[in-house]
Amino acid sequence: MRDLIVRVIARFIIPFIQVYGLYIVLYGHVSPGGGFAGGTVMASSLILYVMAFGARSEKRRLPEWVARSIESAGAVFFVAIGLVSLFQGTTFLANQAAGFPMGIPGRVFSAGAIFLLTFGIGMKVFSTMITLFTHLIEEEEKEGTG
Amino acid sequence: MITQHLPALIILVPLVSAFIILLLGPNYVRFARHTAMAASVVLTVFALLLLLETTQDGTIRYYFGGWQPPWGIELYIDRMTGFFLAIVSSINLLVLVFAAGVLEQEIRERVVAHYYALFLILTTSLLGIAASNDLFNIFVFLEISSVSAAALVAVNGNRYAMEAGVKYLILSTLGSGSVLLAIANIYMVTGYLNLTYIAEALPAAFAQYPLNIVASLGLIMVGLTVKAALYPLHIWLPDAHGSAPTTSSAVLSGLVVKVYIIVFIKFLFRIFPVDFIEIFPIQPNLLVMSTFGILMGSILAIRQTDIKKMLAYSTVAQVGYIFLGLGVLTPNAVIGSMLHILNHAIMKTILFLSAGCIIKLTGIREVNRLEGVGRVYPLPMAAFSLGALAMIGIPPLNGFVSKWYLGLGALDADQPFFVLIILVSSFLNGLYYLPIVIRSFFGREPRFSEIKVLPIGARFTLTALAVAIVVFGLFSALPVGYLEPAVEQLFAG
Amino acid sequence: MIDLDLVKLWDNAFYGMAIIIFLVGFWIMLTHSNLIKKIIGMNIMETAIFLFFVAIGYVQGGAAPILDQQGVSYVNPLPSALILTGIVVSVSVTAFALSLVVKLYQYYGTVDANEIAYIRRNEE
Amino acid sequence: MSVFHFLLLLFLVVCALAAGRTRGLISAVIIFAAYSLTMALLWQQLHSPDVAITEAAMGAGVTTLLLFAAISRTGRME
Amino acid sequence: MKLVFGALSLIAIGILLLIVVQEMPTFGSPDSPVHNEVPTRYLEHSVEETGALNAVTAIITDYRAFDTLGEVTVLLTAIAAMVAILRC
Repeated sequence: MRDLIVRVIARFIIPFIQVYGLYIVLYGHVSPGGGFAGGTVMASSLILYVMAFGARSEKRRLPEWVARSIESAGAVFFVAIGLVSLFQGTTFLANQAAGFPMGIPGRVFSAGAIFLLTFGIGMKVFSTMITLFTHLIEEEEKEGTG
Repeated sequence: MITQHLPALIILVPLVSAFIILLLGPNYVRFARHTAMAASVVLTVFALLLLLETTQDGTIRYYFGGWQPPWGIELYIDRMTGFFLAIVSSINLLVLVFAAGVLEQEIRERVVAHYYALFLILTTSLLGIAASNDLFNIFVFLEISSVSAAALVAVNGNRYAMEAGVKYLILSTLGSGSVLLAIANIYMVTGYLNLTYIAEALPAAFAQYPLNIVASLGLIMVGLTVKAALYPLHIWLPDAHGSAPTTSSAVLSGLVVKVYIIVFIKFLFRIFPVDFIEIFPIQPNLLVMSTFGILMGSILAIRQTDIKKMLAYSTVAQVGYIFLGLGVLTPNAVIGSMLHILNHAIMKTILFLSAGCIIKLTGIREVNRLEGVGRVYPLPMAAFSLGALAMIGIPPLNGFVSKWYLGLGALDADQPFFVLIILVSSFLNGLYYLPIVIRSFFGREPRFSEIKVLPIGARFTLTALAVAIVVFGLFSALPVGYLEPAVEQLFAG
Repeated sequence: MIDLDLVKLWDNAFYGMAIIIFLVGFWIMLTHSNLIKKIIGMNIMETAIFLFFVAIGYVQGGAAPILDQQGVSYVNPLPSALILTGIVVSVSVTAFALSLVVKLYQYYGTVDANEIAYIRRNEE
Repeated sequence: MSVFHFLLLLFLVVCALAAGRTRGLISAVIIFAAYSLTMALLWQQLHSPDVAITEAAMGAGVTTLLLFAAISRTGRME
Repeated sequence: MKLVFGALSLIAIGILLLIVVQEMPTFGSPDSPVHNEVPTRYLEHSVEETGALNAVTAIITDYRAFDTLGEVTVLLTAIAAMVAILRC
């Protein structure tokens, strides 16, 4: 796998994949796509990085505790957005009724909670997918009790 | 504000605490334990409040995001669901209290925090399955429950647990696959996912697409009986429940198997009206399968030498009882089924927990080597014996009450044959439980090199469950009085 | 007794083929003892159900549900939304099942269910 | 129901059967990836672009990679 | 033998299911029961009610956001389970 051509191409192509994934996430409410697809595309760029440069150098880019925090924080963020509506007097996970700004349909920054939720999901799926892959491909980790 | 949002909070409290435990990571074991415990206390309080509320108002509905049912997701808590939510949350609390001092000795230190998180997620999924009124939402929670339950089996770390976990995961995915296909079929012919609306649209749909509905009914039956381990499809259960850590076995046998029966009850009563069921051979099917389940489960349990495997096979038999009540389908029999869900949850939890204590204290797993253990360790063995006696159906204990109602229901339906089945099975239960009880109390006293002490949490849980067995046996009017209107509500549609 | 309406079957080929693929997946899951093959079968089975679901929502001549045109008929967005959830669920189940398989390989040196059962029987 | 759709469906069935019949696990996974991509194409044809994108990324992408990762740590042959 | 039996039973199930298939609502027909008031509201009002042009996103993150919370939970469960399994 440690091939020069693969490395050069990977280094060249990874930013484009990431930008494309981010685009899919951010435009999820305007065009096809959304958090799940975009997050996976972003993760696939890092998976390519793992394949080209090895899991260890990937770990330096995205340490395990960061990935773990993003995963759980994404889920907590989702619930927190939902809880906002409890304090606004509606039921859990409301959007317009909870007073999120709607904006102009078709713009990127519109649709209130949908934009936030999609972004949170995208981040979460991104780190989940990369963690799933690295955990599966890696040999037994030797890290004591941590 | 809180009372209004109780149905959502009851799902969110354990979920968010699981998220927070996972956020902090595997090093904060004590924090994880305290969070899990606090969440369960809050959860139990909420569930009991909901139970009270259902006795006053009847049915509680909660619309997520403020969207009305056919568009949004609805939680629907009637008396039956409230009853089950209370069982789940209180058993969950007791098992977590038990786990406090015991769990660290059973699984690796560095997965304990994850274990608590998975445990809470499993509880959440059970609550969600019971409370949700939306078919696809139920499917999502079914998948959460299969993943987390398989993880709770495999986390034991030895090779048997891993193998059992794989088997469990694959078979329950098969089950949820067929349930999803059935959901697709139902959605296709009715156009709704909400149970209430499906029930309204179903008669018209049945006139036009009868075969589709028959097919979906068959698929649901196969899928849910795989997951609930009714007799010929029970193959995964003994391995999974026999090799899991003690606390997991208790919850898996006591609660997880039953939630699929709750889903089945929802399908039977909420979607397919009772006169509609009689057109299809679902009732005789259930009766045959549950009869075989009761008898074969007991017979296979007699042949086991490993105590946890024996208890697991006994679960197969008890699931047969619950399905028997649904197969007979008279009000008394359904009350019997629901009561057995409660009573079996208590009995199986105490049996698995005390068996786990005995295994940990003495290191003995074989049934016939338990001689005299009761004299050295009176508390766990007494708890085990009480559970075993309740399981056999000795009158003042709670197991008797549910069998009584099942028998009454069978007599109402003019099928005294099933009373005979219940009696035979009680005899078989006695055949494998009584020798353990007798041998452990009247056998020769063994010599152990050291006498270990149970942690206080474990002692508390065993005592509480033992008290519950006696209380629900002596004051059976309490749950029965709650369940009678619940079953009326079910039969009314 | 069995009379097949071939025109209707041709119209409903999506449903029929989805069910056939579902059965093939089911067959792979049941007959193969290799656990990774079983997992592939599981995925095939689930995707078949998803195909069935998405096909339910299709409308002849409908456009994709991006609501930026006026006076167009759209396909039903609800099945698509449900299937998005379903795909993610199936990926997570696959990942977990694979991690169990990897762990089993460390313990038994094989991923074949029959061989594992054989090893276990010899141990007991 | 067009002939093109029917051919795609037929290809799906063939892929599924082939994934069941091949001996090598690697080839089974590759066939599975082809199956997933065809499925994504079919969903695009059914005007569900969201599902198509997600399936292409998750089913054909991540699932295949996860299967490869698992195979690389276990055996290659059935 | 086992294989032949399995194949035969699968073919039998397949024929049964084909009979079911020819009874299903016609594929792509706008009159099938699925196209009732539920998708109509999603398609006609989701832009004003949620602000999202993509109806599918509007459904998964607004109308049926609770499903998505379940989905997020499945992902988190899978990863927690995986880490726990690979560590023990």
